[in-house]
Amino acid sequence: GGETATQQTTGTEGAETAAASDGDTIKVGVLHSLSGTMSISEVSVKDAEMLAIEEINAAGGVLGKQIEPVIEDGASDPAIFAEKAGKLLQQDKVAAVFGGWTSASRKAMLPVVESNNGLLFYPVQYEGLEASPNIFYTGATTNQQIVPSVSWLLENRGKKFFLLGSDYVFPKTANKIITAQLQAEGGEVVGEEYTPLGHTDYSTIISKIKAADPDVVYNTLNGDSNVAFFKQLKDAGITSEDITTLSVSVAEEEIRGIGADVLTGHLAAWNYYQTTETPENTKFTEAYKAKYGEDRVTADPIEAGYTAVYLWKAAVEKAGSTDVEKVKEAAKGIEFDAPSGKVTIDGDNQHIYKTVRIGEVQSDGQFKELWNSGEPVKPDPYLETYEWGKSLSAE
Amino acid sequence: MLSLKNIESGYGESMVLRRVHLDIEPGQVVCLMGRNGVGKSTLLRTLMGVLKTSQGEISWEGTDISEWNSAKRARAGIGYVPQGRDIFPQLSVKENLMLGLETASKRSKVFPEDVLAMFPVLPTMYKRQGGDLSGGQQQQLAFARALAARPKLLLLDEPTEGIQPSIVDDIRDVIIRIKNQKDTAILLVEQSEEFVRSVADYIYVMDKGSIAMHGKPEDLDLAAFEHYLTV
Amino acid sequence: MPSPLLKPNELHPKGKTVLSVQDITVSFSGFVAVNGMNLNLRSNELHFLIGPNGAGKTTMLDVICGKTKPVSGKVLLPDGTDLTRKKEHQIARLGIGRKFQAPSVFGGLTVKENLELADDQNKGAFHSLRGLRGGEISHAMEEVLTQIGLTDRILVRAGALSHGEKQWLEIGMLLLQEPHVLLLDEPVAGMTDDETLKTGELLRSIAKKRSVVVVEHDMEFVRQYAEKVTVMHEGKLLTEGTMLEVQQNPVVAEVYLGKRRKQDAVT
Amino acid sequence: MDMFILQAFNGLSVSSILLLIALGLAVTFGLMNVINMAHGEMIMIGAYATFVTQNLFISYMPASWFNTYFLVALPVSFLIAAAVGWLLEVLLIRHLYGRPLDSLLATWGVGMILQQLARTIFGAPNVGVTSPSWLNGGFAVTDSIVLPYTRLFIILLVVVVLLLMYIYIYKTAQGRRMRAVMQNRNMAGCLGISTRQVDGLTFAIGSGIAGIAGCALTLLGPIGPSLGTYYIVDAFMVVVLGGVGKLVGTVAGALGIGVFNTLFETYTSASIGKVLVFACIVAFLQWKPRGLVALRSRSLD
Amino acid sequence: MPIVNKLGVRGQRIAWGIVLILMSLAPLVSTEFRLSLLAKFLAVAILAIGLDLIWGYGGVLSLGHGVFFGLGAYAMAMYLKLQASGASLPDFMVWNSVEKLPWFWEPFRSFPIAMLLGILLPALLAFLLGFFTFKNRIAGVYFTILTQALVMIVVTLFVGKQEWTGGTNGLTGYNQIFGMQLHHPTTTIMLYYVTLVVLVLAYILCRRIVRSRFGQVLEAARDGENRVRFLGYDPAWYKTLAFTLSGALAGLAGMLYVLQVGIISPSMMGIVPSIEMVLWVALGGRGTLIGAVIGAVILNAAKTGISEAYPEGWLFVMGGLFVAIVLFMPRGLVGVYHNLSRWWRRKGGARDAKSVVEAERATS
Ligand SMILES: Nc1ncnc2c1ncn2[C@@H]1O[C@H](COP(=O)(O)OP(=O)(O)OP(=O)(O)O)[C@@H](O)[C@H]1O
Ligand SMILES: Nc1ncnc2c1ncn2[C@@H]1O[C@H](COP(=O)(O)OP(=O)(O)OP(=O)(O)O)[C@@H](O)[C@H]1O
Ligand SMILES: NC(N)=O
Ligand SMILES: [Mg+2]
Ligand SMILES: [Mg+2]
Repeated sequence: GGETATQQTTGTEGAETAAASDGDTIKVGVLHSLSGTMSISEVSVKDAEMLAIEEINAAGGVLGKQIEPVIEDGASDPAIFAEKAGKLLQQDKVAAVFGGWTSASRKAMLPVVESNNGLLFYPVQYEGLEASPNIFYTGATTNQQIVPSVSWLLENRGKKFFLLGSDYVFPKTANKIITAQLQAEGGEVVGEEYTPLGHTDYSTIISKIKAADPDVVYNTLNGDSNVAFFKQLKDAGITSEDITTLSVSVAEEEIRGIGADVLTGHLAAWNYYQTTETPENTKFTEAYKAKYGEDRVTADPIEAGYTAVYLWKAAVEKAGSTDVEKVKEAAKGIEFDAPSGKVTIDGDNQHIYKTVRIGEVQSDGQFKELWNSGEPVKPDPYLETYEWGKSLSAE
Repeated sequence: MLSLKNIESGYGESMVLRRVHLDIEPGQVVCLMGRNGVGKSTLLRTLMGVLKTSQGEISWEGTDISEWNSAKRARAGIGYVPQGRDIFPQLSVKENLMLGLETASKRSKVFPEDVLAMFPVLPTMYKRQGGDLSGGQQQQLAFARALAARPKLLLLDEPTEGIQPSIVDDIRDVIIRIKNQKDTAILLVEQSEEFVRSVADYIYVMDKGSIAMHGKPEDLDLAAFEHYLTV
Repeated sequence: MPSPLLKPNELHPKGKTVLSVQDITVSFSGFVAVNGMNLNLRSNELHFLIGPNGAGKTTMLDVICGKTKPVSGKVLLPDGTDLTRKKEHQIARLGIGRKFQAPSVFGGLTVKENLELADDQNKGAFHSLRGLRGGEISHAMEEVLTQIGLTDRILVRAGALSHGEKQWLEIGMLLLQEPHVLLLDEPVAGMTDDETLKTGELLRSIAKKRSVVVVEHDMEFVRQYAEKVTVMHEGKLLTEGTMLEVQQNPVVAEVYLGKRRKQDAVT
Repeated sequence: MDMFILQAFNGLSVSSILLLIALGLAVTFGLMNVINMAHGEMIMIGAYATFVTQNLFISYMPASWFNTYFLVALPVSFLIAAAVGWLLEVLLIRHLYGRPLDSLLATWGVGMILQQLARTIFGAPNVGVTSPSWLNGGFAVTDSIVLPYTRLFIILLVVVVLLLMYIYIYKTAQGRRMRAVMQNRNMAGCLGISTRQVDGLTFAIGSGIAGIAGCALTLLGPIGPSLGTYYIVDAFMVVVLGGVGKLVGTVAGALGIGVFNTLFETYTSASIGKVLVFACIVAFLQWKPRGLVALRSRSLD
Repeated sequence: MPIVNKLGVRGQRIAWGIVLILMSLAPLVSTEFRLSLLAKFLAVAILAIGLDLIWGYGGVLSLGHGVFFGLGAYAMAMYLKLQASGASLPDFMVWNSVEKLPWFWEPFRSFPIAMLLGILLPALLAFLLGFFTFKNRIAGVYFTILTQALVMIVVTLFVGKQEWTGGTNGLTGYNQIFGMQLHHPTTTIMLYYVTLVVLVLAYILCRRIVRSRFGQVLEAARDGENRVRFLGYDPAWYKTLAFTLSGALAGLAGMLYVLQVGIISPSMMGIVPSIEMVLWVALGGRGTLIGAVIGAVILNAAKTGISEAYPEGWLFVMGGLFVAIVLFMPRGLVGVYHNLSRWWRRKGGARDAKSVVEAERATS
């Protein structure tokens, strides 16, 4: 079972700490897609989580115990995420699970985590409208990424928005929010298109964009489709000077796969870039590259995964126990100096305060920060603080 | 030229041929007779390498070829017209014929005129798909295809099956002509006694997977012969 | 060895028409395989259809049993049903049985199962759910098995039979089907002379109760058993009559029988 | 009018890509009857081969030569994919002729292994290939109509590959041998054709063409371990809709799907367009049960 | 194992009895988690039986069974979701600004109706698809591609119509059935038994069918569809019926699956899972019902086990497994069993062909 994997991992990756972990360890689950289409994104997050675990173990562990990660593969399939989450919680009795990427995987794990009263740390920006008592959300919710970026675009780039996204939950919800916000703030939607997951031909969409002549393409496409979209956008002769695109799912990892030359000048909204200037980030980036190779890059979800492990550690130590209720109680208001800057767990909804950043892709594939929110933004998954947001989540 | 010693072969676990001995001399027309299901076709398939021998030796011009695959045997000069014809259904008639030249000396690109002359319908159907031909047309096609490479030994499995009488006569003439030219030997499976007697130099009769009797047509014991061919 | 039962000049209809083929034309992407063919089949008749390779005999049978749809023409039953408008299984249920030129039995099923398929009288899908397979061998089946000489091979996979055995099995299946009209495409191809004789007798006895159309190239066989012979050539009716009459037709000799046969016939 | 020209071009362009990914399959599946579920992975191999070639150029060639890497990558991806295909045939497929459904099972397994192998060697994330600069930009028909050079290049590439394949399969002795072996392996052997050699070569060629497709796709789309999964269904659709076993059918299938896809997508959305295309395929097959260009056969079944 | 065969048909019955008893004792020895996994495998085995009916016996390869499975699963999930939502709208509908429950959701408030629809909807879809395609004589890969097209259509629609279906997230977030917690140990055990019983019933039903004349015609049509027509059968009806039943069983399997797993999403009805379903049958041994069951259970167990043991390299192992099975056991696990028992018989003295055939039938 999972034990074998654990021994392998601690044996190879954490050799120096292995001796100390005998007998007295705390198990945690690491559950990401290591195979299937989502592995493209999730493997790196897993790597970051493993790095954090290794660092913590090297520094003496949690409550004096070594962390013993149990790795499982969610195989890009929500049902498997549910199954493996159940296995980790029931069979391995892990103290917490770090995992998931797609909203589908999170939604699949949610009832399992709740009914087993476990803990899940979910590291990816998502569409909000959720706050499970058993989940900690370390990625951005909509008011920490989408909402501020739309405001910024309205101010700086223009009023006419073309909304392009993959045909699934996050983009659709995001675009609903954007539409409501644009209506309230004086913008205009000139086109809205969705493409099936894995779509690879954008010639028709690009023709439609050209015909609509927007100021901004707000891009919520999923990983792989981005490659096709941007390559073909460039081939069609459309540069960032002609039309601004702002993406919320294109980070440093994706840029490598698309090619920096194709993306130069295009925008993204995140809470973290590899170039974010904090001492913690310097340390994190160096450690990540040292462990996984100089050519690897860090990115927002990678950082969020890394941060999640440290937040859990802080909460456990404050609680003095891995008991879920105690950890949840202790977690409220915990602060941590993450690579992305200071983050704080919001006791109300178990999301975290994050700094919002808009960046522009440079020719080296890194981001130049154009704007940031100055201070961490309080998470508001239900957009209750926005007048126009009320209608979206109204029951 | 060809000599089978103690051959055993069959399909998977069921052995059809048992202890088969058979010899063919160059230029000779050897006929193989026997009731339905005694293993005549199986013997020809074994000879051609479509079926593996589980025991025994197939000696071809002094070499044991029992381990060779069909292609190698074909290149060594054995031609084959199977029962059921095995035309390539989606290849044109012309292409089917050209495939007969695979083993021809220096891969000649032209189909021999004299062979075509034996089957005058074929050139009129060059463009049609082999599989569309009528049964008899296919049989002629298969025959012509096998003759093209001028094999040293020709294995014919009921070549007159489904052929109109006038062409059966033509085929008989062809066999006799080949026989007279003396450079191609023929192993012929044929059910018509009359036909066999008109062409055979030597006759083998099979029963239950073995050779039951053999001899020159004129030497065969008629009573025994009839016995093995009646039901 | 002419059969004593054959009355050479008997061309007179033995019964009423059971099937009439009218002006059938078949074309395959431009190639006309059958060209305005007519054929009248009477009850209890052993009717031979001969002609050169590629004359369109098989295609003709294909039209009757519904495998090929003609461009024009009709195939009529006495009650006026036009078979060209029916599907294959409907035609079969109307009592037309067909044996193919290349043996076509169900290779994956045993001999017994093959026969059972033919034996079953109600062929509806729902009805078949009720019956169990692998039942006892029916009396009719036993009889047929003896006739086709496969009694001791009932549990053999039909795919493992020899060419000739498959021919027999297929004939056996047809017998069990008890059709009114039997269409046989070269039933004795690949049989020994003796087996051919046996088949001929079998056909003759079958024809006592129904009509049989046989396509054949074995002239000895035709001579022996034919009551009526229809000759096709290039998709058309060439001539019709007894074997003797047909043999003497110079065109038949020219395009079909060949010189030697012609000499045979004359002598 | 502009819109029409653009859509016509888009339709042609989508068709050319569909055709490119399907051509290899038209050989391994259409001709050889191997349900090759690893076809997508052969495309992936071609794409990675292009990536490696690019990197080798960056590392070992003068920078001014960089733009030629793509011309080298085309034959390289063909050869590498062909070599892998050949190996696959020799080690596995060879034992499965006449068992098409088993080949589905086995090649599915091979696909899994190849995907995971790519993940192990190149990492899970996508890798980037920079298009050569001579493919940047486009041919401006009018101000508003710019036909991207990459698209034009792919159309040209497809035409060339198709032509070569056509000549090889239908006009050469080797092609004739190949078709003979695929239709009746035993008989082909009895005529003196070395079936093993032909099998290996044919599968290698089919795989190699998939490799070329992979190379071309680096210009347009993602290059990652799951690359093949995006194209495999489309490739089968094209071959089957066109009519298995006929090269013209594959061309027709690609054109049909490509043009209709573009049309539907223009007037509805990408998702609905996709649904409509597949619905049309379902409806179309009802009408032509053997695909656009049916392989006629007289045989009973 | 071969010993069983030596015991003859009666011995085999006894052996199956023992297996069944062992299966019913599983809850005593297994952890809750493992038991629910096993139940999940048994649930999908029901689908495998149906798939084998149409593929193994009918020779019709469907790569679209994910859809039928999904329809059943969604039917059950809709019921559970409505139960969980009580008087209010299901949560995802709220997020998608749906104001009122769509009319086609209404029937799923009732458990019996939901259950009926979970079987009838996939059966109906299978019937319609089968009826037209088989009547039009679409066969072989053309049919297979058609089923793939069906998958693409249904999945794209389910993903796209997020406000009605939950989109990619699927339907999840329900914990109760009849007031019992789905994850409660007692519920797990009960669901396990329900699944086991349904599986056994499905098996018996299909066994009866393949041993009827219907099964015989179906098999004959697989070998020679046209030939069957000339015997007076209309193979289209036979195939349509088999396909319909197959779809119904897939729906049934989907319903039970949702109860075990607690989620259904479009990714479980897509192309890949549909292909995997075929692999179960192929592995177990196509054309033998028990093979389908064994294949489904073993392959799923292997997937779970191997991915737990080698989360990062399990695809190598699984892929290798497929290749090895095809190369070394062409007729699946059941084929291996037959070979072994034949070998055993030859060692233990010759038997007549009849008993061989009967023994093989008995295990099919
Ligand atoms: N593919 C096969 N698999 C298993 N057994 C077979 C196969 N083909 C033929 N047989 C068996 O081998 C035996 C010999 O068959 P073969 O075809 O050689 O007979 P034959 O003498 O040519 O008969 P015929 O005159 O009918 O053509 C038969 O009993 C047949 O049942
Ligand atoms: N599907 C088809 N496509 C094209 N041509 C065909 C097709 N079927 C038959 N033909 C042609 O039609 C003609 C008649 O064929 P048919 O099989 O009916 O002849 P036949 O009289 O049965 O000959 P044989 O005695 O050789 O069996 C032949 O020339 C044949 O090539
Ligand atoms: N949560 C997302 N990005 O799917
Ligand atoms: Mg024979
Ligand atoms: Mg004929």
